[in-house]
Amino acid sequence: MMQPVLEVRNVSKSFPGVKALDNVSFHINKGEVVGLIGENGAGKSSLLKVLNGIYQPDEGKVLVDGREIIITSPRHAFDSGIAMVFQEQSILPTLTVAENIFLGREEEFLRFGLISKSRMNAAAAEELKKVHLSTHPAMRCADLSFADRQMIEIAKALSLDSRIKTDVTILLDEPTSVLEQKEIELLFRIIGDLKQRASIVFISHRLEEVLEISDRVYVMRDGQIVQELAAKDATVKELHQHMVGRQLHHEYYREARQATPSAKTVLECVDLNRDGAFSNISFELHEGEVLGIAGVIGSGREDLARCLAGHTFPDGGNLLVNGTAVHFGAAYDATAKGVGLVPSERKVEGLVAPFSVAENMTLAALPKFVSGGIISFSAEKAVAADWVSRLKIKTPSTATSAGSLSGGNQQKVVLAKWRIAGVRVLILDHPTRGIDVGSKEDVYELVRDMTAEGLAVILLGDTLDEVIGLSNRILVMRDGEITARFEAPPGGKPTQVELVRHMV
Amino acid sequence: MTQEQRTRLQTWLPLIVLAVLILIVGIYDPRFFSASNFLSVTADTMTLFLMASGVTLVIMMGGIDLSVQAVASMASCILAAYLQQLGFLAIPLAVLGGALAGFIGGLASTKFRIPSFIATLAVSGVVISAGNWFSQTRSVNIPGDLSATYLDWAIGEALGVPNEIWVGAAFLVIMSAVLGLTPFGRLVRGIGAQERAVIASGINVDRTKIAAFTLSGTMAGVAGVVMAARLGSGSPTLANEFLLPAIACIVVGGTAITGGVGSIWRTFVGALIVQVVRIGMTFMGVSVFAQQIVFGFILVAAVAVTMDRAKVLVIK
Amino acid sequence: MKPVSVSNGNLLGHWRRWAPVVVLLALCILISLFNGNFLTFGNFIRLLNSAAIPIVLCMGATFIILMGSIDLSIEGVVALTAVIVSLLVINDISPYALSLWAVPIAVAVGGMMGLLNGVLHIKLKTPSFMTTLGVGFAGVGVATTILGGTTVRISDQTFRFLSLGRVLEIPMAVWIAAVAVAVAYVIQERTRLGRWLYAIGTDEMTARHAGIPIERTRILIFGIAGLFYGLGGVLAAAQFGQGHALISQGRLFTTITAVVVGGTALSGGVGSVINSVIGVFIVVVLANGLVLMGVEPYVQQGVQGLLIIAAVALALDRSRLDVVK
Amino acid sequence: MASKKTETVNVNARLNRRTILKGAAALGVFGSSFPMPAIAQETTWTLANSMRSVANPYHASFAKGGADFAKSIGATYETLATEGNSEKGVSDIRALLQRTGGKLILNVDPNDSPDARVIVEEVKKAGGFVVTQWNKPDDLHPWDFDPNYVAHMSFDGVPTAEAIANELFKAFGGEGGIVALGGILSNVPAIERKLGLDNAIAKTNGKVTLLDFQPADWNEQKAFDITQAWLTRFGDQVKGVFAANDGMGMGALEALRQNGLAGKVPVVGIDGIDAAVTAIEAGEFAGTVAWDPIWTGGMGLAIPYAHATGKIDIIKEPREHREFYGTGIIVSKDTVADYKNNPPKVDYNDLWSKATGQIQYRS
Repeated sequence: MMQPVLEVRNVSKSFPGVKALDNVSFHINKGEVVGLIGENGAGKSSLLKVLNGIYQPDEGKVLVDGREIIITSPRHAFDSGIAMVFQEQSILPTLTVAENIFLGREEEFLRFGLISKSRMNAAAAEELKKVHLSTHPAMRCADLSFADRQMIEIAKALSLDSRIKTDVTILLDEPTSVLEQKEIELLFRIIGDLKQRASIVFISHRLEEVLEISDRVYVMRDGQIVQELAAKDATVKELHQHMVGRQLHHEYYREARQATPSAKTVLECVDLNRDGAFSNISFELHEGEVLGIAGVIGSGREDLARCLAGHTFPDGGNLLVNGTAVHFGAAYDATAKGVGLVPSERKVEGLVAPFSVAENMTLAALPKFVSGGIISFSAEKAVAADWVSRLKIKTPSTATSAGSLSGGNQQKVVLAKWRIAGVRVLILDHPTRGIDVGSKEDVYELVRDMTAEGLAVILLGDTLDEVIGLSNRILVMRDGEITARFEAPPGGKPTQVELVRHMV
Repeated sequence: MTQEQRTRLQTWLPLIVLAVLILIVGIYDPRFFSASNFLSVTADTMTLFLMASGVTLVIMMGGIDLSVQAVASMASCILAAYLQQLGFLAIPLAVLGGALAGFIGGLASTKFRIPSFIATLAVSGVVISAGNWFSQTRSVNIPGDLSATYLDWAIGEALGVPNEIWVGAAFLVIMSAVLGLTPFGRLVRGIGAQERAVIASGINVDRTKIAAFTLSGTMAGVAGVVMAARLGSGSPTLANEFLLPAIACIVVGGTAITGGVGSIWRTFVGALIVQVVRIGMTFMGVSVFAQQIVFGFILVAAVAVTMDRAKVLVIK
Repeated sequence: MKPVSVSNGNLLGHWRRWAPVVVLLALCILISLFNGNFLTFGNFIRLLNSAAIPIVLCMGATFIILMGSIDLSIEGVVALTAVIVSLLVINDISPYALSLWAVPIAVAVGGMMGLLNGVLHIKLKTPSFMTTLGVGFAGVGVATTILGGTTVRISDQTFRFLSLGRVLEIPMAVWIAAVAVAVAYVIQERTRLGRWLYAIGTDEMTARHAGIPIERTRILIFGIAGLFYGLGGVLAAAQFGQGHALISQGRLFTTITAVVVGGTALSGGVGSVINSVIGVFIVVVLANGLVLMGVEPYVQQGVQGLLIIAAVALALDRSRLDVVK
Repeated sequence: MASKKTETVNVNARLNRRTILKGAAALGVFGSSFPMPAIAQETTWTLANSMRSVANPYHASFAKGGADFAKSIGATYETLATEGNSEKGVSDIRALLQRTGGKLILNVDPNDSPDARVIVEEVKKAGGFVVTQWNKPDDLHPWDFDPNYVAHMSFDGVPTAEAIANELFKAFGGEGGIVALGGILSNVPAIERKLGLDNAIAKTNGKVTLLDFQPADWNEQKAFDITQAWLTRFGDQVKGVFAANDGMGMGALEALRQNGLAGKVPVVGIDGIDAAVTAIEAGEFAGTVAWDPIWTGGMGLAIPYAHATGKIDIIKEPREHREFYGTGIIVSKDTVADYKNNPPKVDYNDLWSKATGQIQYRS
């Protein structure tokens, strides 16, 4: 068979207590798209870090075009033809598009030690064409949308193949998790053209996407590659089983447990609008209801969510909680009225990483644990322990720093925080972004638990599927306005196609 | 060495550094080891510690308070100016003045969203003017009988230990409790570690910040009162050249200037380290010309040892 | 002036990026209302004269602050270089008479001090705040030791020309400051170091992944800053015709204030040397104005403080800094 | 008189602390089992000068004077610098007293007048001898701390400033406006010198007017900027510049030079630093006052040493030998040559040669 572009042979990597990679072998051929899936903690990111030169393997070797190389740094990986598109965005808002694309590689534009901006911008424009992005290279990335930055990230990786001799391998780590349908389709088109020039490793939690785009799929579990299969004759269910290593005991979105909301309205918007974000938004949210909001980036649904939680302020219209008009001047006003937000940027807004699990859980309800001005640590510990068991949070103890937990467990801590705070309305902004299938199911389970207890949930799903599966009702937004409303009772769910029609 | 052992050692490092420094000086000149000397060295450290203890909170939030020196001076002026008429009341009044100054600094920094570095620097200008006003730009003498009546709690003596030390110890306990046991203290840590997450959790962060600055001003006020008591007078320049040493104490103690990690006792030890280095140089007869140089490099070396890098990702 | 602040394109943002200039103009108008002499050519020259040294110092400080670090060694480095340069030109203590050749030497010494800052900061992994504080102490200490506390007087007129000389009516020091600004601007905009320090100031981890040599860059930037302080020391010596350890007293906080008033964020990544030039003029004009307006001496510091708060509140572009420390 | 009573109160308070410390000191005995380094063997007196900072010319010479005297009698000598931090100054002195076991002769220029009382009390407690200079509270007197508080020497800022101000007036013809740079507002010398200036101006009954007074905090740089602003505000109304010390004077002079006015607009300062003297020769300074810090630095040790070694009994000395003014030498255009040719000499045996009367307290 042909020479693999990139090959990993019997690589192992251990850390105190864990074996992150256990004798992993893996290869990718020229022009091939290989999917790499696995739950968080399965070893995907460790493998990427090895390929990216952040980790050095304890055993085994990495070969590029059949030659063994020791990758010393992300930069070295890049120069050896391995480009990585990070899950955490590596685009710097303070620099221009061009400067970001060529960050650390300015030498080719140096003239007498000075950077020629004109040449740099020209070269950047070339790269932007490849991702069908029309933004001006001299623009500051701070002024760009999240999705555009993601595209620039990819352009940065692509800039490699016009610059080095060896074949290029591009590692895409969760590239779609922040993209909306439209951009995803674009991305897939790009990957299509890329196949002539490069090989791609595609990492995602969205199994259907993986199957759609990949030729082969590797499944990782517990630091090992447990399965290698051809995409064309594999199914999502199959992949899923290999990942979690068990049968799906019951159906994914727990539609069976979908509660019928009570008539009681807990939150109501009347002609709510915020200049440049959304306008005349009106809806009612009932006790025990999951209200899904679908829409592409820029549809204004994120702005709406943050506005409802008091992070930003409406310019007009009314917001009513339990029938009384409220004006949220800040997040703490919303919390006081029983409205909480599970933010999409978990690491930044969701958690205080150095804080312990317990400290994070009680953060929004601290006064409840204070007697005589002093925090009652015993009470705090007890409550935290209770929620750790209720939400099946995998943590050594309630004193462990939350930052050290896996994404899924971190998200559960955030949810526990709001449950302890006793909110009645919880807004979930991409609650399952970047967390593994196992934890996703747990989160869905939790959503059902909450509604069963009468909480109302507003859901900005990570995928359309999710929105459809979980919601009682669905609002579709486009350009800051509500373009459609769907009832989504169990059995009578609208299809993706129906929604997309109103989204774009 | 396991992670736990390393972290456990990490917490003791400031004390170890202090012990080593004391040993070095003491072995060079045994008279340093006399109990009376330890007592006076510690007593001399307390004003510095009192001032630094408040700033510690602000630094743990990731901010900084550059107004404490001016605030302490102003407090000394208020005390000296009103002790005659008001008696004991002059003490809370002086401390209150400090609190107010801190409050204004916090207000400016949060409401106008000005970096605390500049906000407090600017406020100290205002405070200096205030100090000049209270003292009529003179240094105001505190008559001995008044100081004996009203300020003995600060400069007198109990159980063979100078009262400065009792005062310092009391505030060491109080401030540690505030930081370690109260919701306020936890929020201070939280803001230093990840402010946005604290905001998103529905906490009134501005209120917490202002409270921290106010507390910092209050402690500067207390330091100013004790200083005035010790020197028997108040003056608008009384606490000059205290600011940088105070911040040095905090950092030498191992509290991260970037916020999030730290504690009051670390500042206490840091203050002792700074003092022992200074006094040690006098004991070892280091030339006055060399002292600044030695002092500078020992500070850097001490921080290099005591700083808890495990919890600080990027060192700026 | 090149707009520096990254604004989100809305009107406020656009206004913000020019705010420092607006504040400066407003201040000038205010003062000239009190005292017409403010708007005379003579005073213009005097303002430039007072601004020259702070501007040179700010060029260095801005780079450090853009990296998200801080530099408290300014006074120490300026004192040391001022003393050294005064001893190398014709003076009343040492036999040397290198005249202008002394300048590169002194500037180089400044660079060395800067490198020392950087190396200690990076190799010992100590916060720049503490490292530079220590090196600053040491700098003043060495300066004091060299002179044994006395003052060295400069009788070298060629050297004094650096401050006293006039070209086209403009003092030499101002021309030198202008060149310093030009150099700093080119470094910031057109060299890799310049771009990299923005990257580091914005997100060091990402910069590291992009293959930027973080350690080397940080050390070099501290070194470059040191060069500017060294030049500042030279100008100070030339201005006062003497060198002594206290020549730089009070330079530190005025410099940093100017940088921040100009709109550069202490958190790093946002700002520019051009902002700092504006910042210096705001501070200098303010000090000059308080005397011109005859503000009561002992409230001056207070008024200055309040006006600084006002200036920063208006000038600082916080459109992107969601949390202000 | 009230202050007496208060002192006794304080002294008692100190006494009881002291006795207890004595008890505690017993613990310190184990120290003696350590090998004692040479300098630790204090058989004779250790001499020390304490001042703000060795980085300024005045105090540098002050320290030199101390060193010279110590050399002349072959004693160990130390210089202490407060670096402007009162607490540091006091605790350094404590440390030195501790180290020398009280056998310390101290000549101190306190950082701020309040410090003097604490320092004196500490020295008395330890049984050393101290002379203070310049700064002390008015109600603190050597004779209240016999014999340890040997003397306080100062220079009367008021007549000095008045005299030098008159030199300035002379230089520009005695008619017109002047500007004045003051020291840190609350410093005693700054206050006295301002007072002296005001007196001088008053005596010209209207001929000389004070256009503006600004405190430049003894800082050359501030003086420079303020003077520049004055030139804008008053232009050629400025006939002369009065600076409360030479450092600020030099700043002002350079500002004038920048505007081509050096030598045209006379400047006066106080302290008599070399730079000022040279400026006088160059006709740019109208005058300064030389304190002869070598003398104060040495004599502040010589007097207590004489007492400690039994040459004199300070308690028997008259009050004008306990609290006295030194002599400042007015250096002006006419006297500068003479001043340079025969610089002031110091005779450590003639202790009060330059004392000019007992200190007077105003207000």
